[in-house]
Amino acid sequence: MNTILSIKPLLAVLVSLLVIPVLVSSSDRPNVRESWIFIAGTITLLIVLSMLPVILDGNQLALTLFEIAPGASIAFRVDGLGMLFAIVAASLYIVTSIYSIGYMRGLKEHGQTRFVSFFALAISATIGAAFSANLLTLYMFYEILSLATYPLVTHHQDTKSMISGRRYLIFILGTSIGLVLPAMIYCYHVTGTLEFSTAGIFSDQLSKPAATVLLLMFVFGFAKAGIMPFHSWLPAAMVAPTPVSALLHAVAVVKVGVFSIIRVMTGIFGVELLSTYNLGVVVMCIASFTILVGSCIALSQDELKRRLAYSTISQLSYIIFGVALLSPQGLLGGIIHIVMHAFGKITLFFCAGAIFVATGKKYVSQMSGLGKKMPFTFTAFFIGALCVIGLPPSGGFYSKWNLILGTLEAEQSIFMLVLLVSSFLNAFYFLPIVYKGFFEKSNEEDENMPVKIREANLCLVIPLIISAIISIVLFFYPTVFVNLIKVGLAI
Amino acid sequence: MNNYPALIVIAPLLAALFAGLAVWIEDRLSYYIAILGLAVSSFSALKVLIQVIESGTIQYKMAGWDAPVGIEYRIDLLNAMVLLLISGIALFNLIASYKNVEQEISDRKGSFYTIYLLFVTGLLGVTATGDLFNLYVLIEITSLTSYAMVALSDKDRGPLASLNYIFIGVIGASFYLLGVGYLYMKTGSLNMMDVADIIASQHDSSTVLVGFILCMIGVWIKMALFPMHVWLPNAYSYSPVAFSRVVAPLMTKVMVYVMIRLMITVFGFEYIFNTLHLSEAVVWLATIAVLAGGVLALAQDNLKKILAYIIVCEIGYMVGGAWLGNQSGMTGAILHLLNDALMTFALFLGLGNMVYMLGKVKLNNLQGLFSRMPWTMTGFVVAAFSIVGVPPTCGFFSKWYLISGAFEAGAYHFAAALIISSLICAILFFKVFEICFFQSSPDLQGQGHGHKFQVMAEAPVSMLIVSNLVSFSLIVVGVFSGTIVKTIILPFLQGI
Amino acid sequence: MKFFGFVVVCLVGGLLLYGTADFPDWGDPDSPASTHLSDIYIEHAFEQTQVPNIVTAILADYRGFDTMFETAVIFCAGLACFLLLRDFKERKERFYRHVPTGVILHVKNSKKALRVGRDFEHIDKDWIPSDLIIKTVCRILIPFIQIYALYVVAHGDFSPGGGFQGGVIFGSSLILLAISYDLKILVRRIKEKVLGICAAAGVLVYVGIAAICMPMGKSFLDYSALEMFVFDPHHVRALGMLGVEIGVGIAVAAVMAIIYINIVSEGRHDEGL
Amino acid sequence: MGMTDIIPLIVAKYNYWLFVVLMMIGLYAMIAKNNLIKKLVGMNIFQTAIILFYVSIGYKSGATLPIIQNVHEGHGHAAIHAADYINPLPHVLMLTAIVVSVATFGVAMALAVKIYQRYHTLEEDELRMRLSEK
Repeated sequence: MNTILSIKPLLAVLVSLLVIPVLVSSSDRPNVRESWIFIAGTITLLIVLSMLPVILDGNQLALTLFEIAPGASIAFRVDGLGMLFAIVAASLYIVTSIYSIGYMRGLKEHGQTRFVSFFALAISATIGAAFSANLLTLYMFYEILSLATYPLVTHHQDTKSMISGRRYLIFILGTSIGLVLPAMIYCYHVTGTLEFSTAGIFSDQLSKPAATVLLLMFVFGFAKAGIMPFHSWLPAAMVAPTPVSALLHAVAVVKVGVFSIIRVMTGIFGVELLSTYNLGVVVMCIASFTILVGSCIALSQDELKRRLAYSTISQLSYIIFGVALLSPQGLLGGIIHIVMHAFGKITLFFCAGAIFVATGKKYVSQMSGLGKKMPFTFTAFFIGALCVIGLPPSGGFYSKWNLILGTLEAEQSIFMLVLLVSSFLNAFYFLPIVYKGFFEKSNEEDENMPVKIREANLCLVIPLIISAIISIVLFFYPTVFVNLIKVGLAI
Repeated sequence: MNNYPALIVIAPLLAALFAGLAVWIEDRLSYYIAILGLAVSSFSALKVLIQVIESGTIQYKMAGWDAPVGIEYRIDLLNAMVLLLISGIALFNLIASYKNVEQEISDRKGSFYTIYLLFVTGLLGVTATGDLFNLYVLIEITSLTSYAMVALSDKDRGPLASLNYIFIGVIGASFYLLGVGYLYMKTGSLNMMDVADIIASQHDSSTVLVGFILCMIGVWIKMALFPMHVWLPNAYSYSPVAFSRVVAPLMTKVMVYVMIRLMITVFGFEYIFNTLHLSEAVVWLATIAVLAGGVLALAQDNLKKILAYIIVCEIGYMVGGAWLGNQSGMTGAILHLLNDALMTFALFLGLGNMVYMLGKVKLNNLQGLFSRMPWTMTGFVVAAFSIVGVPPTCGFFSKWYLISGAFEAGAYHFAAALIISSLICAILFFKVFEICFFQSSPDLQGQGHGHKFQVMAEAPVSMLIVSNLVSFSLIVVGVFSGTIVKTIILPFLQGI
Repeated sequence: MKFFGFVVVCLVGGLLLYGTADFPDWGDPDSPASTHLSDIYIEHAFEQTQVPNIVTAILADYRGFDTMFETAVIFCAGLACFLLLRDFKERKERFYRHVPTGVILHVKNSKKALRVGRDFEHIDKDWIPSDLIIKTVCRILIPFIQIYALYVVAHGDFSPGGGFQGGVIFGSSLILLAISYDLKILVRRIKEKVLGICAAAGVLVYVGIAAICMPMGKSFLDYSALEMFVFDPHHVRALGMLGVEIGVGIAVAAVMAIIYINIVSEGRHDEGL
Repeated sequence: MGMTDIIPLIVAKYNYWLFVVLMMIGLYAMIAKNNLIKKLVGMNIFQTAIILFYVSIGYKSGATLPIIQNVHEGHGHAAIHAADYINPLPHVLMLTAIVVSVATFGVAMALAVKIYQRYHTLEEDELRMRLSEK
């Protein structure tokens, strides 16, 4: 494995950062502005993809920017795991930017320049988190992401969004400053380094109780991952415009949280230390709890976006669950679920948004009969649902299959039950919507309405079709991502 | 002969006197004289810093007399850095202040600039000097000028706040003077290095102990360490904004510098940490200061007061860090001295812009500020995040060192206080931001569209450029804090 | 507050007393304070500076840098008083006295001061008839006091005295003028502008003399750099000190007057003690 | 400790004790008095105590004031004995301190005048009442 000095990771981060002044300066020409977003997104994706072959060959790209203290620097390092995450984020950024153009214009939202600027900043931070070489850098981008998404979450600037924004900040900032920061500095204090390495940074400085406390501080501290009881910001943040919910709260923000936990478990503690102290089980219990409770709550939600939010909470814990299995299959299944869930969930959010723009309906109970009027949207919804539930022919099946194999491999077959039960629950809260859409007759009052309901505009429909198609493609060709994980974790 | 060390202090003094003459001849000239004086001072400070980094400590003998007999300037890495900080901030503030001064004290501009320059002279002199008594005289110059300034702005409360400030300030300075007297009693000298050499053999003397305690209490009163902080919030919030922008970031920081200087150069770590065993108590005091400052800030409804209490809280950081008794803690304290000066300056620059445009800065005056003054708020937000400690702004990195110093010393309560205060600051600033972001100001609403179409009313460009430049420097200093530590702070700490 | 004050005072007193336990005896000629630097000054000051008054030598030369800032403090105080109190608004209420009869005219709300002829004089609100004896004695005394002030400044090298003392004496002569006559006389004799310029210029003399040494190739305040400006190079330090003392004297006298005038008239410069 | 020990102790230290007492009086007045002018007086006493302390340090028994005598006859330092003159340094320092305290006092008086102009009282409790009324 070679480490190659490269400026590309920095460029990938900078592109969407540097486009912000351009966006601001072209705020009165929406078309110019939006084409810049698109260009920035494409360039980011191209830069990310250009690094792919090198990474697949088992190399790493690295760049140290600033050394803050010995062993703690602001540095980038691209490995398989980071690459996987960056590809997901960058490709979905493009899709979402198209979608958000349609959505924001469709609803004539105010402050669009502010919206796209912070959106770009958030993407920049997400890519930065993906390419972080150490915990300090990761923490930095994590915090930037938290703050950059605040104006997105509270975009409507009304009382409701203020309250949600407050909750968002309290949970996200409170946990990261209150738990992660001391834990991180303690790690640094003990070991003198924060570099991620597959062997972990601790040799034998940590006793089991200390390691447990530290691990829990990290797991709960990265509250973006939505581990209960620090999950309630996520449903609250659904007041945001749907593209924000879609990209940030189904993909970027929450996945950064999960990604951070994965990094800490595999790069800071190391699989070996965790299995020696048997800490995987602890995390698994926490994750299982979140999986089951999240799914149950999702069942009872009538507002579509909230149902999706709770579904996200439980699906995120699948990823952590998989990593906590500490077996190769489990790790593979968990991490690849980042990809599968991202595409599946973003399809679902896109559909929710498209339905809202086209019909103004937010609640599941109102959606009877819509499927006939919006066939593309509801078909895509169906595919997205399959992907999240984990049924073939969608990418979700691949990850869940590996997770189940992982439980067997790690000899934790009791936990297999959790996965199965939860998958049933997933099916229960998604499939009825599809059923309603296609097979139930719409309510009387709707028929009386003079406005004819049809598909939303193209800017909304194309992205959701694309992401739905990718969800299916991933079932047949997950190889790239699998290889990236294998390269990244040396399994 | 290399006269730059003297020039750092003398240039603003000369400028002050010429500005004092200009008051009677042509009032407008005083501003340009002030700019010139501070520019020369900043340039000299930069020169000196480069020299010190390259070739080590500079000694400058005033009047040509050798050290213990005469007064010397002893400029090492620490005070070279602080000198540049002071003169730079003073210069930038002067540039930003032109309009504020025109608005607030247009009839007495010349006198204002004169006092301003004298104040800066005092700060620079305190920092540069290697003589204990000279330090006292210069502290008095800074105090006297700030008394005058505090009384100037607010007609109702200003004079009383200032008078109380005088009482407390005099007690503080007198304690310091007494402490120096006690030391003089046992050493017969006033030069810091000389005193340090002599008391090295008198560590068990009760006089030295009392002298030490008196000096520390004096300096703590002057820097407003809780519970000796009562004068600060009033004093800082009633002075004209052009002045509070320089007094708030610098005055307390210079006093922290004096404390560190006394601890390191005069008394020595050996005496403070191994002979006295006071450090635990002081770290507890600092912990309480950090928490109390934050909690008191929460109770305020005026932005100026909020910022003033945040200063009280930040002082706890530095005192605690310096007294942890390990290298990380001291590094953190020194780095935070630099960072906090910049952060506070950036915050007060934003505040100055708001005061200029709004007049009052009670919290409910700030409605809709994000749409009215987006550039000001950009700078302000960055500075606020720096106070909270969000990387990559500089506030995070000094906090980093402070917390790891606290872990090293086993002072977990101090680490906890730092983290809690970060959270409190986050709450504080988001309280402000929520008002600025969600509420629309009643008088500036557009045509029936509510907050969505508010008129932009930004501060003048000169102020905006400075405030955004300083805020940007927070990030630059943040990412280069490793370099600063490596080239300035660590060599300084290892040199002693 | 009283109890709190008592506790604080006792604590501080206790601390200070504890510190005295280790003091050398009062007047002990062998105490560190009386031997370390003190001996150097006493033994070498005259030889090095040609000034027999060691206090002056230290004040204006060895520690001349302190003294410079001390003068700046004075200047600062004067400026602060001016800045805080000076009020350029004219008072609308005026009093005039008909000198031959002693009748007092009270004018309310007049925009401009009336022009007064020979028979009328402009007086203060709390006017008391000035005593002829006091006026006369002061008129005779004031010039002598001022000459004495100059002597104290000039003779500071040889006897107790110097710029501060001389300046204070000079300033008090001005105050005496204001007390014995009234404030307006003083303000009319010496314009505010003159006082202001003197205060700044006095300090400037000090700093200027000190600063000239730098381009002459010596360090700041090193009077020996001034050799080429004086007739008597042997006494160059003494002359340098005299120069700065004069500066100090000017500044102190002017600031004394500024503070006095502003405080007694509450900044209006019209009436007061 | 017998009587014989105490008297020399008093003789040796009474100046310093006196300064402490004076300082305590001044400090108490500054903290506890209600009238601002009284506080200012307390401040002056406080500062004077410090001056007393410094000047006490400078005293040397059997020595005179530090002006070299007979300079014109005896040139050179051979004629000068350090023991003959008291320590000049504290006097210099106190000249500075006096000036500083006078300057501070001047500014404080100016403030008191301003406060009186505004509120027609210098009693602190009344001032506080007036301020809280607003």
